[in-house]
Amino acid sequence: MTVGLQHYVVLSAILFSIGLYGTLGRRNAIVVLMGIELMLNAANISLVAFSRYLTPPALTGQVFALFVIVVAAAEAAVALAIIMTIYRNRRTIEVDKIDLMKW
Amino acid sequence: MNLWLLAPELSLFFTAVVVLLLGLASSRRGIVIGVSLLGVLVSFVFAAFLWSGTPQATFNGMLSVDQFAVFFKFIVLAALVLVILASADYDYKVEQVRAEYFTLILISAVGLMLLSSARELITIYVSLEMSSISLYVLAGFLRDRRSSEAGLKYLLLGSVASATLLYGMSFVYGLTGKTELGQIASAIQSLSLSGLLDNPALLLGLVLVAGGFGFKISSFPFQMWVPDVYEGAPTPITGYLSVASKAAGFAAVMRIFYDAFGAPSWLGQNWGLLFAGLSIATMTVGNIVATAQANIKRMMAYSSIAQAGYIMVGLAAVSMGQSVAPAARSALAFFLASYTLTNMGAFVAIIAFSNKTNSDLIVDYSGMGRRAPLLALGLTLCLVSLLGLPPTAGLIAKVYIFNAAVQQGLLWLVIVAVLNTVVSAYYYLRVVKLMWLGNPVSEEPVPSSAALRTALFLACAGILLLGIVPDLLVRLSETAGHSLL
Amino acid sequence: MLTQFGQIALFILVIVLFISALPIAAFIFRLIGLAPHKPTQVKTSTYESGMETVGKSWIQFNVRYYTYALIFVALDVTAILLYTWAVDLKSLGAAGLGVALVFIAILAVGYLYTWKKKFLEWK
Amino acid sequence: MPYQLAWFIWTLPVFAFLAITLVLRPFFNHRPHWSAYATITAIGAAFVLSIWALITVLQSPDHLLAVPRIEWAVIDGFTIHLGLLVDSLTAIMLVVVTGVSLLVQIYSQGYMHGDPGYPRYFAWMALFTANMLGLVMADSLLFMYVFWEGVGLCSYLLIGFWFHKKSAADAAKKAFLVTRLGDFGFLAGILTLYFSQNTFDIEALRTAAAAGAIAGTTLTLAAIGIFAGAAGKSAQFPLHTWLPDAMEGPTPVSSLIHAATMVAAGVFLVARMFPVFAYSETALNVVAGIGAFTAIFAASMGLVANDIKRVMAYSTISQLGYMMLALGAGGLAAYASGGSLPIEEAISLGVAVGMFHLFNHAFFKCLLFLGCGSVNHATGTFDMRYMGGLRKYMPFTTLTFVIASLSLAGIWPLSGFWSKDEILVTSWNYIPVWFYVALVTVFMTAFYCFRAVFLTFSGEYRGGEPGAHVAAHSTPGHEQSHMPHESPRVMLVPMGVLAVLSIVSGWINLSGGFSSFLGHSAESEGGWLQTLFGVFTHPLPFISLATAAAGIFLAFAMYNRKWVSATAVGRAFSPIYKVLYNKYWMDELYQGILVKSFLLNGLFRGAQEMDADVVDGVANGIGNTVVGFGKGMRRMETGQLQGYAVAIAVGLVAIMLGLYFWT
Repeated sequence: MTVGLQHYVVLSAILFSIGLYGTLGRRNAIVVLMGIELMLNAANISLVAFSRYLTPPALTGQVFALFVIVVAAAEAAVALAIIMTIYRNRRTIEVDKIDLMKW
Repeated sequence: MNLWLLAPELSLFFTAVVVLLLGLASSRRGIVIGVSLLGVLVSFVFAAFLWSGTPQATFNGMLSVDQFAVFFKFIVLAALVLVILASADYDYKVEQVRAEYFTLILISAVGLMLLSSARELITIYVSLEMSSISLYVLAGFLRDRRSSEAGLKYLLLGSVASATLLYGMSFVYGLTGKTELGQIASAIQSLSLSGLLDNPALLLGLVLVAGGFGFKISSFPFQMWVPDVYEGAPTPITGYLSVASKAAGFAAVMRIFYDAFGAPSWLGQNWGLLFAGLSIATMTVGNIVATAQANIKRMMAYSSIAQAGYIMVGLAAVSMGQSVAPAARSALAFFLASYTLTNMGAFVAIIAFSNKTNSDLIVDYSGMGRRAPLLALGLTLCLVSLLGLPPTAGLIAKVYIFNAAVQQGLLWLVIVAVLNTVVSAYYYLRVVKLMWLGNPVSEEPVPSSAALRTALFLACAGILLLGIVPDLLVRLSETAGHSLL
Repeated sequence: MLTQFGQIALFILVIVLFISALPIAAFIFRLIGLAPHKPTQVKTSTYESGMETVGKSWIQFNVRYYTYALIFVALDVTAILLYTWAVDLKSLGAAGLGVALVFIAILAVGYLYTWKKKFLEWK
Repeated sequence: MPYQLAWFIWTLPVFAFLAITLVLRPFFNHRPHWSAYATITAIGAAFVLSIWALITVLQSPDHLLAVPRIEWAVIDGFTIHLGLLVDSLTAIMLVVVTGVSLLVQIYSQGYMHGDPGYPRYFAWMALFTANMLGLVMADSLLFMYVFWEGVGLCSYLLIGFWFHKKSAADAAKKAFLVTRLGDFGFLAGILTLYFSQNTFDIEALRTAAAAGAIAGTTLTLAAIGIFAGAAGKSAQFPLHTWLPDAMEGPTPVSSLIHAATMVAAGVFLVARMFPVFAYSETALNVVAGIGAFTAIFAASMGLVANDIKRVMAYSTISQLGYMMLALGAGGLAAYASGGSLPIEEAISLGVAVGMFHLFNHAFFKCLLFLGCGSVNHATGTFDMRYMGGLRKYMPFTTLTFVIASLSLAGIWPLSGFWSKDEILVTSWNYIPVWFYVALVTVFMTAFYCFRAVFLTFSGEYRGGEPGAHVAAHSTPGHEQSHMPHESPRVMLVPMGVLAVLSIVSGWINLSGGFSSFLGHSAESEGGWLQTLFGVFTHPLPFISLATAAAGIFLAFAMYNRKWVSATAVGRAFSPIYKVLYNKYWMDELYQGILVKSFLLNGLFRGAQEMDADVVDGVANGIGNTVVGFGKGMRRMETGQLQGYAVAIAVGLVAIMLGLYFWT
């Protein structure tokens, strides 16, 4: 069995699903954030795979992935900072407890 | 690679860096605001030069500098001026970190300006995130319970949306092998599909991209973050979110869905139908829930959802006919320009009121007509314009966009939109009535700073000017609508 | 058409299966006795086969670690973008160098900011 | 003079409004009178210009003032013109509106003296006048609708002028909601016409209707839609409930807006779009039927009201019904005559008759309200049970009030007689069934207005009612004296002018001048003096005069006989012993009559209350339903971040499935 594009796409789909599950199902804000990072990385995998298999000489997809990595890091930094403020304010980072504003 | 074509963004970014460094050197408020406004002015002058140029693509087709993009740059810059003025009096709440605050606003504006001219997937994604990440921080800037909650909600949901968008983009890239919108369009056409179902992966990619932008423009069912974030965020940022970020989002949607994905006409009609359906849901949800709100920021949040619904009427009209209609694009541009002035004006007035009363409850606006007649008059004008009554820009904008839709055979959509407008009268006029006919909570007058007054005056003058002599802007938006590269 | 539809169907199927598989598997395992649930005191202790911890594991780290880490991540990851320049150094030439310098200058502004704000000092 | 001057007719009051709100009120609040001067000057200038416009229109051969249009906005081929349509109809309305408005503003200086909202009052009055003038001058339905809503807004603001009174605020809300129901119809009518003809231009639509380009169901639907708007604004059944409550506003407001001008806008609208109505028999029947029914229905309610302003309000509704009846009957002439009368003739007949009554009604009804205001100024109440005997204290007010009442009752040779007579003749000729209804209404009208006259001005003063209906204005300077007194001259002069007009305004049609100006060439019967007396060559005027006289006499007998008994002993229908029971007896008798009237008119009163519930119920019900939905749907916003994320995910899947199944 040779590993081909299909496998990478399925891998990325699985990763995306795990990330989505983490985002929707877990209560800890940090874990939710990790879920989002997984989703971004799933996109990265599929970008790189498409770039490698479909447009071999051009590196567009891989460059795209680099940008995504940078953006994800920035996002994570900001997210951690905001989660810290939340923790300072109310001593919890359970996302289902953070519902001061509703309706 | 002509850097002049990027001059508005570059100068604004440079201003942002200067403001950040200034903040390290001095902590005088006037300097920071003055430099920011100067930077906006310089950027505006550059953009004005670009307006008279011929539409062209630059940076290997990554950015297109056409009148359509420049028009949205004007909108972002106008919102920027108003938000900077509005923050001048608000920042007693953000005392220590003033320079950072303005830097972030400027950087997010750079992102939005880039987004309005981006025509390549990587550029779109990066400029989108450039503005979003700055806005995440700004939404949580006050660091109290509400603001930080707004920041967290905006960030987590925004990241989910952008991850979705990105995943969709990866599929589009995988199917076409291109990231540049024009090339994607020709690649999709060369697939010679006869329907969307011929290629489900494409369907998946396109819908995910639509979801990502649906979040940005607060379309149903991606609108749920809006009320919470708008309520918690610092009020100038709420105003900024509701206009600039939405305007640039619509510009990007226009490019992506009608440049890249609109090519076979059946595909364009699919989008038209999708946006028409979402438009109805969006405006109905926005208007109906707005009637039940007690907090004015939250009411304005639902109002802005409803307005997004009206704008999507224009979006639907663009491709419902046999060919793409530039008229609908012009209408959309005009509507966003008028909406920017109007909504920012309303938020400026809300800031002025809450500075004194420290409350955003609608009941506390009772009798404001007596406590602060000019502010109340300004807010009344803005609300009347949002409702779309004469003699305001809002009326022209609605007539413009609905007319475009009717000409594309979307009469049913326009009828729904008009009925929605009627519902919206309930909550807009409720505030107006309370301000002028209600009993004041106290007789104490509400003072407001010169900056807030200037901002409100600018917004109201713009609203009236566009309402009375709309031809000025109609010409510009027609040029913009026809120039799309 | 069918093959492509097959791909997407497979894809969606995988998503659904995977999301549901984990909790269902755990549940089934417990049900059929593959994973018997017989806790003892030793089993439930935090370090079943290691040293007992002394004090609470939820100690608070100094917030300085956190700011350091964030600054490190931000600057470090951003530097990846220089990689794209490095790959094609020759053909990009002087213009590429100029762009890279501007990029580094912007990073330097960020560095200057953190320095000036005393985030780099340990107090 | 250049025709562009016509623009200033409606923009001058706008400038007055802006000057007051932006300059006078913020900076010269210690000089409240300046705002009154600003409004009066602007409206006075507009009045002069209106006279000029009228003369110009009269002189021009096609009765049209050709004002060049302004191209306001071109939105991809869809041009919005700003233009004025100044024809004979408009010219008459301009003179009426500016003239009456000018007199009311002058009067208001006295009535509103010392009110804390003085500048605000004049600002809104100026804005109202501007909108009303814009409404009559607009050359496109779109702009007419804009001004239409504008006058509605001003009316709302002015009804709720004393907003600290709950009843005033409620009345304002009710007026706003109920007229809004009619406006939906109006908007639907406008849109129907627009989608049929692709234009909002009134002249073009009139031509299209006359040429048969709009026909059949479309025409009928458009006409009925427009009539719904007119019925809302002109308080026609079943949308009339707001007008009596609207009397909570200051009396000059009631006089100008809710009697003379704004409520007549509905009639004007129907007249303006009459070609659209005239080609649909159904629509004409609706107009005439609703008009006639409203006339008698409102008059019957007027019989039992105690509040003098409410009596006048019911009277206004009833008279507006007359005007609608006139329009409808005139239009139906073409159908009733079996084709011998061309439809164009019928159109001009209906418009001429209806507008003539509108013209006369504006003066005498305005005067009646100003009289009410004057009485209120003196006694502090609107309740007729606490008035009486004011003849002695306010002779001038009494005189003018009686003149106006005679005119309203249709007594020869006052103005009301002429226009009412024409309506009766028209309905007799073409729809006799409504003629009898109209005739009964004549009787009721004469009765209730003289009931008011006798209760208010004759007999002994019953002392006013402290506190209950006292207008919110307090008069510094002169204390509320125990005995009523005549109003200041600034109030009396406008009343005098209106009294003269109430007598003579009807005479301008004696030689058919008014009608032919509106395009209806009535057969001339010689000079005006000849017509003035020659009218009695027909039997009909005798019938109507006799009916009116009977009504007046009944009122006299019922409400005045105490006074007669006191002075002229031995009157047949007033037993002598009752005189001995002096004034207490009066009150008891009054109670007795009230109870009797109440029983007699219980049906009408019940009808009034029922439809107040139903109509208001619908208006409020729609609002409450929306808010109820809103309250339910806001629960979807749980505040749970992950709930929102789930919505995003589910939404994406739904969109995907939707596209999947759709395509």
